[in-house]
Amino acid sequence: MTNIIDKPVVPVGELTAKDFKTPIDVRWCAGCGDYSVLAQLQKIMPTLGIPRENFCVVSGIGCSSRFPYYVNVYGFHTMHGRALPVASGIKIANPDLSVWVITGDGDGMAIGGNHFIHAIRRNMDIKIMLLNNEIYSMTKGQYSPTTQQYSKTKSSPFGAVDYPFNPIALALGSGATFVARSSASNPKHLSYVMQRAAQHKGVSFVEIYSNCVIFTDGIFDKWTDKHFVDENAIFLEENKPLIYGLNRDKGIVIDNLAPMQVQLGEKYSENDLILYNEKNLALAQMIATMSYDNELPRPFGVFYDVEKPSYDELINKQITDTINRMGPGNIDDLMRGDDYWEIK
Amino acid sequence: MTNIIDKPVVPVGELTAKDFKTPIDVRWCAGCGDYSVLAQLQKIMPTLGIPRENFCVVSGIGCSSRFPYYVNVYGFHTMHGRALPVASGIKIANPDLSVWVITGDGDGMAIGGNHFIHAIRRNMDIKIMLLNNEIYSMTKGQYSPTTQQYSKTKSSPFGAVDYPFNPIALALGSGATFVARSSASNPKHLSYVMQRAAQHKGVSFVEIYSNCVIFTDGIFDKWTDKHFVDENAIFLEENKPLIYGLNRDKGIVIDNLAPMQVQLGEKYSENDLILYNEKNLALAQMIATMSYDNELPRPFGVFYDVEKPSYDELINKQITDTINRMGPGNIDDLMRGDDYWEIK
Amino acid sequence: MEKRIEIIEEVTVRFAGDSGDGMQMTGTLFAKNCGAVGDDVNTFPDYPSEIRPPADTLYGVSAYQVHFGSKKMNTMGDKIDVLFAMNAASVKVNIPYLRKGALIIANSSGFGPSNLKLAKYDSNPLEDGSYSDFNVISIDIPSIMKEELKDLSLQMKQIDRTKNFFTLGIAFWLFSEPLDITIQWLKSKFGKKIEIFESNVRALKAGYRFAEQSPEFKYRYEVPKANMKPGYYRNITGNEAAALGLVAASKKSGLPLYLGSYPITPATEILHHLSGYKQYGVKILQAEDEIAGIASAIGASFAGNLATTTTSGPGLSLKVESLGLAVIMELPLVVIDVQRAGPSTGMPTKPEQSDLFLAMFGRHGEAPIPIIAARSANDCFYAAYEGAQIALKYMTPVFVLSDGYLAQGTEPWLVPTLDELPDFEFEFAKDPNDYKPYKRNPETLARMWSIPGMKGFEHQIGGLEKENITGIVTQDPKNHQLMTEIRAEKVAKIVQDVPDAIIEGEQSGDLLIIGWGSTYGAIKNAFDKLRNEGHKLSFVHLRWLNPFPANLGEIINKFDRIFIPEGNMGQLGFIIQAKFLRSVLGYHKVQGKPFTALEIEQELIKLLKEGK
Amino acid sequence: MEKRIEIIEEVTVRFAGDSGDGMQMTGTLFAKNCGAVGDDVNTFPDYPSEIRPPADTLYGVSAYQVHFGSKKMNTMGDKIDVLFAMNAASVKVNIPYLRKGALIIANSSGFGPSNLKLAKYDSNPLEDGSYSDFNVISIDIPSIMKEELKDLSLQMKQIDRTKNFFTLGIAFWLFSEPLDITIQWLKSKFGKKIEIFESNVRALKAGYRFAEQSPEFKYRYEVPKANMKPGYYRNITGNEAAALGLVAASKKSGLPLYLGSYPITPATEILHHLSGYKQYGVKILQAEDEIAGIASAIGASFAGNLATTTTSGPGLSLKVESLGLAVIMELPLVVIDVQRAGPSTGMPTKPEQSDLFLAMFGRHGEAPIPIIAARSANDCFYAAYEGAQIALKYMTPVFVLSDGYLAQGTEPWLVPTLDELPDFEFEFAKDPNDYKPYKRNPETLARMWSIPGMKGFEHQIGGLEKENITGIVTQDPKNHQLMTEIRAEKVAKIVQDVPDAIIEGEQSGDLLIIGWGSTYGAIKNAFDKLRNEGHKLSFVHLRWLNPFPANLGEIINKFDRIFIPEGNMGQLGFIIQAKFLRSVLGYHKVQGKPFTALEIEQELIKLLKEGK
Ligand SMILES: Cc1ncc(C[n+]2csc(CCOP(=O)(O)OP(=O)(O)O)c2C)c(N)n1
Ligand SMILES: Cc1ncc(C[n+]2csc(CCOP(=O)(O)OP(=O)(O)O)c2C)c(N)n1
Ligand code: SF4
Ligand code: SF4
Ligand SMILES: [Mg+2]
Ligand SMILES: [Mg+2]
Repeated sequence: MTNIIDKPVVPVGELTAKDFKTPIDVRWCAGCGDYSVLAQLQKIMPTLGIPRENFCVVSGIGCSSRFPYYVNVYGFHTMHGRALPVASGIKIANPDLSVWVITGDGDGMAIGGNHFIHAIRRNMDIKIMLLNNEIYSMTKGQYSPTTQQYSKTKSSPFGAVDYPFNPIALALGSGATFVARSSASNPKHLSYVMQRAAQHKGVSFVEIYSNCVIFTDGIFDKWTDKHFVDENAIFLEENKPLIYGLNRDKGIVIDNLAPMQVQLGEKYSENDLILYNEKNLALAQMIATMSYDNELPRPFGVFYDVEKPSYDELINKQITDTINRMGPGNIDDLMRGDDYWEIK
Repeated sequence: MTNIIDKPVVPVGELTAKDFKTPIDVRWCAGCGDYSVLAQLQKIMPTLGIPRENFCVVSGIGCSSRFPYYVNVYGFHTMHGRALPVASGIKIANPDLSVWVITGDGDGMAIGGNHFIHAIRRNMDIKIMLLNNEIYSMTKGQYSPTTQQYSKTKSSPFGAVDYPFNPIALALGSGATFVARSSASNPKHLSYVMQRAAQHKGVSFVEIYSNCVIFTDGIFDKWTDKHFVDENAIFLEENKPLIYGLNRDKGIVIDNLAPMQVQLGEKYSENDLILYNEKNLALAQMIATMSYDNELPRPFGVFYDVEKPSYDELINKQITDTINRMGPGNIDDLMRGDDYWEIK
Repeated sequence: MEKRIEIIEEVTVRFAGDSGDGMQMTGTLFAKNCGAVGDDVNTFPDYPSEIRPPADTLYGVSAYQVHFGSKKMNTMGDKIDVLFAMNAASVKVNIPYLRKGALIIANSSGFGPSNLKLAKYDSNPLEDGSYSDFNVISIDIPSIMKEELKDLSLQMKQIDRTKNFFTLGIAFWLFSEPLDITIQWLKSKFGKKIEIFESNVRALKAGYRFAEQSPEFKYRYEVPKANMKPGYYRNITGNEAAALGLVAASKKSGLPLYLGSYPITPATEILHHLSGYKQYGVKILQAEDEIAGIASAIGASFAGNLATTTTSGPGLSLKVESLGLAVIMELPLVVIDVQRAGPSTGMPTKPEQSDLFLAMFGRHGEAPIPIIAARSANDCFYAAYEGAQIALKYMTPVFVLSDGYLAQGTEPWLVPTLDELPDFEFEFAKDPNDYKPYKRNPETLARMWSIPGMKGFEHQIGGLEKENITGIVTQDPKNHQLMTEIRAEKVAKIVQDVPDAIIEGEQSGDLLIIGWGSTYGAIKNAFDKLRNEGHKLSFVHLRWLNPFPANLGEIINKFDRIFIPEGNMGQLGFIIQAKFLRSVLGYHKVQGKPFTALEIEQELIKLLKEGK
Repeated sequence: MEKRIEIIEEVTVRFAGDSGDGMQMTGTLFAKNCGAVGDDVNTFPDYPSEIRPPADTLYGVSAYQVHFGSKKMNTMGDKIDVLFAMNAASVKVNIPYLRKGALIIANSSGFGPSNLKLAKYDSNPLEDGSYSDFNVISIDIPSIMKEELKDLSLQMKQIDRTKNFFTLGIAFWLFSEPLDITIQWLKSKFGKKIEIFESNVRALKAGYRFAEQSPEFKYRYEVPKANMKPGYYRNITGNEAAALGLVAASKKSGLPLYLGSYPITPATEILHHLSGYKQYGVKILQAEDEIAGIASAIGASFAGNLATTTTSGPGLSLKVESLGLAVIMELPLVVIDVQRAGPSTGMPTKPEQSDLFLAMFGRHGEAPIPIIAARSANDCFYAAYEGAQIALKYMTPVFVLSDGYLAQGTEPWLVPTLDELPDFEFEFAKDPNDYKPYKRNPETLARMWSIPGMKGFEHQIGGLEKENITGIVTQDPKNHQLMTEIRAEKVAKIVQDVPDAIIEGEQSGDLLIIGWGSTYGAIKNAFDKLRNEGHKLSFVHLRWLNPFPANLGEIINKFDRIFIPEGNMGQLGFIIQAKFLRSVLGYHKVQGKPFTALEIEQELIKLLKEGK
């Protein structure tokens, strides 16, 4: 397709994280989890072999959605909930761009929920980083669609009766091709997951636990704090058994089509454990339910990763194919149409 | 909670389907699948032990959404995509009502997608009948979010590149408590499924294949026509093996966490087949993938049915509990607040 | 038998039948023929809102009206002169629109007992004198065709299907038109389906022959050629014209065309047409809703495409928030609104002009957007094209207003070539060192545009208020005032690209008619008629509604009375009153139908009688 | 040492410090004290838009302004007379708003090297003469408190936290106010946390004592009591008042209150407050977005609740389509819009009055909606209540406009009892045989209301145009015209419930000021001042913007010039021009700040000088 921008052939290897910082002061609260996500993105970007001017960071509205102001690439801070359609337009308009959407649990799952499921359904080649703090922070603390039931927040002084989404399950149910979870408080893991997301061609969805020190401080500690992480979290790795515990003495088996926790030792050995398979949808779905309504450890890592052509690719290919087959259209012919006549 | 309507104590047993018909001419095309759904609803309603005036049928916009005009209960034909929030307001306002939402694949899954996932997440006690014809019929034939990829429609003369939703999977991913599929061309099964939906307390989602004779005539034949149904469809029944085929000689086993079709006889017998379990989420999710991107038969019936309190119930209970605990509020005290003073 | 030939200046013909009778195609072919023989033509399809209503019912009637003649037609015609009717229902529903003495050519096979019952006739109106106000010629078309086609061994159903070409044959005879263009068309369309081709050609000829031979046809008409400018013509609907206007703009500007849209009556055909233009590089996202449609277009605009979104009332209501973003981002965007009767779902297939307020005022905060309104089907092409020019030149969203009448009606269009179309004025930033996202062109106040992929121009902007020039987020009080004023001034400056309004008729005096959008045709015809009769009258038609042409105030002040007929409750009138402090006489039709020239004429006569 | 006592009529005090310094609480307590001793008080909080910005930065300053005195205050005060400042940054950002000669009471411990650096001061302004335009008293509060609290063995951080009560003690001394109300409050709040209670009480007293003893405090002030009507009072923000207005309406009407809402600044507190009112049966859906919020409210209204939705600009933009549904359904609905600076995300925490156009005109199709605008924080209660009355009486959605200034500012409210509030007029249908959903009350044109659960009243209606009386879907042209006219007439008829506008000042003459919404206070103060100085002026403040009071046209025609200051680019002015064909002089402030009385005064003086 015609693209008014010539593809640049600049080497990008010399850039570093610093080149991806803007001179603007970052205005999140001290200790906010979002800082960590920002740092990781700035570190990853120069390593991807993509010229800086080909990056586009798009966000909605929320604390997390202030993100684009801090990344020195093309940045677009759009409307509450609408980052994904805006990003879709950008990506379709110019498929050469690497388009990142930064969103929150409110922005992405409440008002933006429809765009979320549809961008995923279309396998739009966009990297979605959902900074989940289980609260609407920007508006000072109302419960969100990921807030745990009965939480007391500014808008639920008696406890919220809403059941939360499980974002991983929702993404899988929408037809996702790449789904992962990480945490701002585990920068190494976060960096790994974000790189995997970047490498995936098609829609990548990463749920990132990002602690809000003001409104939901500590809610993720159970799974992310160094004192608990080993016992309460489990890290998914391709082709590795689902093993966890401070002493790596616990594991997950699939029993009666549901994940079950087992103690390694007498009855079970590592060989009984399920080997993780990033291409098995049912497995991903089962693992996604872990620690929601049950006492299992919470999974982190890549749940699912399969390839299929992305919307932007297909739509642009349909155009190119048609032009290759039928030639570029002659606009004068099109305007005149088939059913014209001449007056002399 | 205060409710301005006294609960009626009328016996409703004498009413019949006829009492649920309005005098308005039904204006769907001759042969439209929607007629069958209408007939089943009109038949079921008088059997549910609910006074007629306590039914509310709510719809969005589309051919299918004309539904409320034909059912002689309280009917509300709202906006495109917004039937669910309107219905939610109705149900929260008056939890005694039996609220039915009739929607289409466009109304419910395109513009109404966000309300769909959120009504399901909240387990709002609403019966959602999604009349899927894989097209926007009312606007004369554009592809919808359930249209199969590469279909040629008015808005995709070169074939639609969008991947379709699997509505069952989406509902399960959103946290559904009742999910089923039936077809307008199988009235008996449809009636059964709709009754099950009516009995479920909480959100009930039923995907109903409804043939559009004008724009997508025959698309469901492969699974619903009497010549193919036995070979290509499989009917889920609680605690029964997943068996199908004209000679009931085929079945489904779970192999490597994926459904697999087997021939009964030498290698496999009925005992090897999985017994359906409406309470197993993972099983429901796996079965939901059948005949999407694979050669398995398409499942019909109740995929999933579990109980948990509904939003309308919880929110009204929170009010009642508070009043029981703290007494009904005194509005004069509330207005004056704690920090008042008196000027004499 | 020798037939009398009458020369007539114009005539309104309506083809009506059941939804399955092919009346839309018949009308379309007839209209094309009229155009091709050199007349001006204006048409309007009128079909049921149900997709396929039960056969032969009153609400199942489908019709196509053709108004043609030797001068500019402007409207679809007020009253029907000749009605071709395939069944009883199709006469019944059209009676209110028939001129007294009109000719009804009725297919008598459509007046059987069941047809009559469904049409709610107690006895056969062809026989009981019900139609005595009209001239009726009743013909049993299927029996004639059965005879004609007996060698082809067709089923009765297939024979029945040829009714419409038989009818067309009669019509061509009646208006002394040739058959060859239609035969040619049948060949290109059905050439390979020999049976269909053959039976329809025979039907066409049989109809022609029948009329020639039947003693019931005493007159035939000749419509002299209209004075059409030489060139290539085609009949075109407003929606197709709009689609072509956008593609032409894309080619001329060199920017790929992007459409983010969601189907909605009566705008959907724009999406349909553009979906077919893959060869022209048109990129489309049929979005999940109207919000995603426009939001994605804003994204595409940010990324440098010529971005557009198309919709009708309910969809426009959903785009309101995004329009505000486009305004504060100062990004080019063409928004086509094909108006229909509201409020809410209203009457979805019926036209109205009641979205003007929404286009003008429908944003939170101060967010002015320019508005151009097409005045005819053809003008939808030019309005869309011009909308794109202004959007790019001024870096702003632009409204193009059409309505259900223009969208579906047709008129002959003197097809331009791309070369003849005006050039685009806009540019991308060139020097990274000189670049600031809100640095402006002093003439247009357009901000500098750079797009992702351009090295050295990386910037971060969004929906928060930003500092002029740098684009950096700020809540500085004076800056917000400044930016608000700049955004308003920028839209006001577009006046330099808006042609002065032209007064038709008296250049000053008593009564000035102001029209906008699709009222053009009806006003123009009424106006011409009354002027020809010697009345003193003046007429200004507005295409640009925001900003108004620079000379509008001056013009208004030359007249004692201002009269604005519009398809709403007086929206333009309100705006004119506010801007020019002049009392406006309104004539407000909200009936889901366009004005007829007759209605305007009668209202004008009343006003002229009343005097000031 | 004997201190001089000065009697003053009014004073503006501002408490400013870092976000963590508790200035909001300090200001609130001070304001309450002022009210409780019999003064009128008007306050405004002013905090950063970041949740917790870095300490001691310029953009991290949080402040609370209190304007109090012995007459009606009306505004938050134009210029600051006394500034209590906890750190360097909090003086710096407030300097532009200080009256010349203002008293600054500065906590010197907030002027250390790092404070100065973050505040971008090169040297210490307390020492280098930077503040020579002002009277500065600088106090090292933490050292004093360290001494005071040494027996409690607190950490320095805890000691530092008592600064604000020390400051409050000074303030009470300075304005000759008692301490007991605040001590009482501390007891009820921290009675059980003995350490906090004790340290804060001591701080309060220490501050008081310090001022009394320090020679630097030469004056103290006495503000005579205002002439307040007897009764119970409280300070209340506009948002809390609106929430209470809705609950009161629910109780008085007997209909359960339903809120469908989505959080958005600055409207969210209405949702917060209502979420706490479970004892009052308030049902809430915190919806997934604004569309679901209003759509669910329409559902709740259909089902017979008193339905409401609350939002601000961007949210209102999203509700546009649903508003059209509410109009055509003719269902009661209260829509509260707390306006903020737009367009788009704009400046979310800053007030503006720029949604009037959207409220008035923002629907596709013809869909008029009544609009009432609150003029003060208290009035938000009455506007919400009145909105509910009209919604139910006329079966219509109603807009209640507030803005970020009213929403967050406070003033003392003479709390009414439910008994004193006016009754509701509406009823449900009674006789099923007589029932038709669009049968109307001839006086109000309200349609008959029946709700699910009522036996015998089952009906099916929706967003399509429907026949008058029966409510059956129809596309009949005349009926659509009729229904469109009825919907307009119904809104027009509300005028019978709108009190006549009252002219303050001259009853006719030269210059009429028209205000609406939150401009009331600033206009009123400027107006009173100039009138007292002998100028001839007149003032009408509009609460009802649609319909206007019946006598507004008549009033306008009594004056030569009309002047409308508004927090937008002239939206009310535009509407007044259109309706009354009178040229309007505007004064348009869009700076994210309310008008000051001074600004209005200066503009008025200019106008008075210019003459007609
Ligand atoms: C249309 C609209 N509705 C509501 C808002 C108010 N709003 C801004 S951010 C936000 C919630 C953000 O929550 P989340 O996405 O979780 O971000 P966080 O602040 O928690 O990072 C809301 C409700 C808005 N700006 N626009
Ligand atoms: C806001 C809005 N957008 C678009 C439309 C146009 N519209 C009406 S029905 C419909 C699609 C309906 O599709 P579906 O729900 O599948 O119903 P079906 O007609 O196929 O039964 C659309 C796009 C509308 N009425 N309102
Ligand atoms: S309020 Fe919470 S989410 Fe927002 S910046 Fe502060 S810590 Fe981060
Ligand atoms: S168009 Fe299709 S969906 Fe609509 S009524 Fe006809 S058959 Fe049914
Ligand atoms: Mg959040
Ligand atoms: Mg459909």
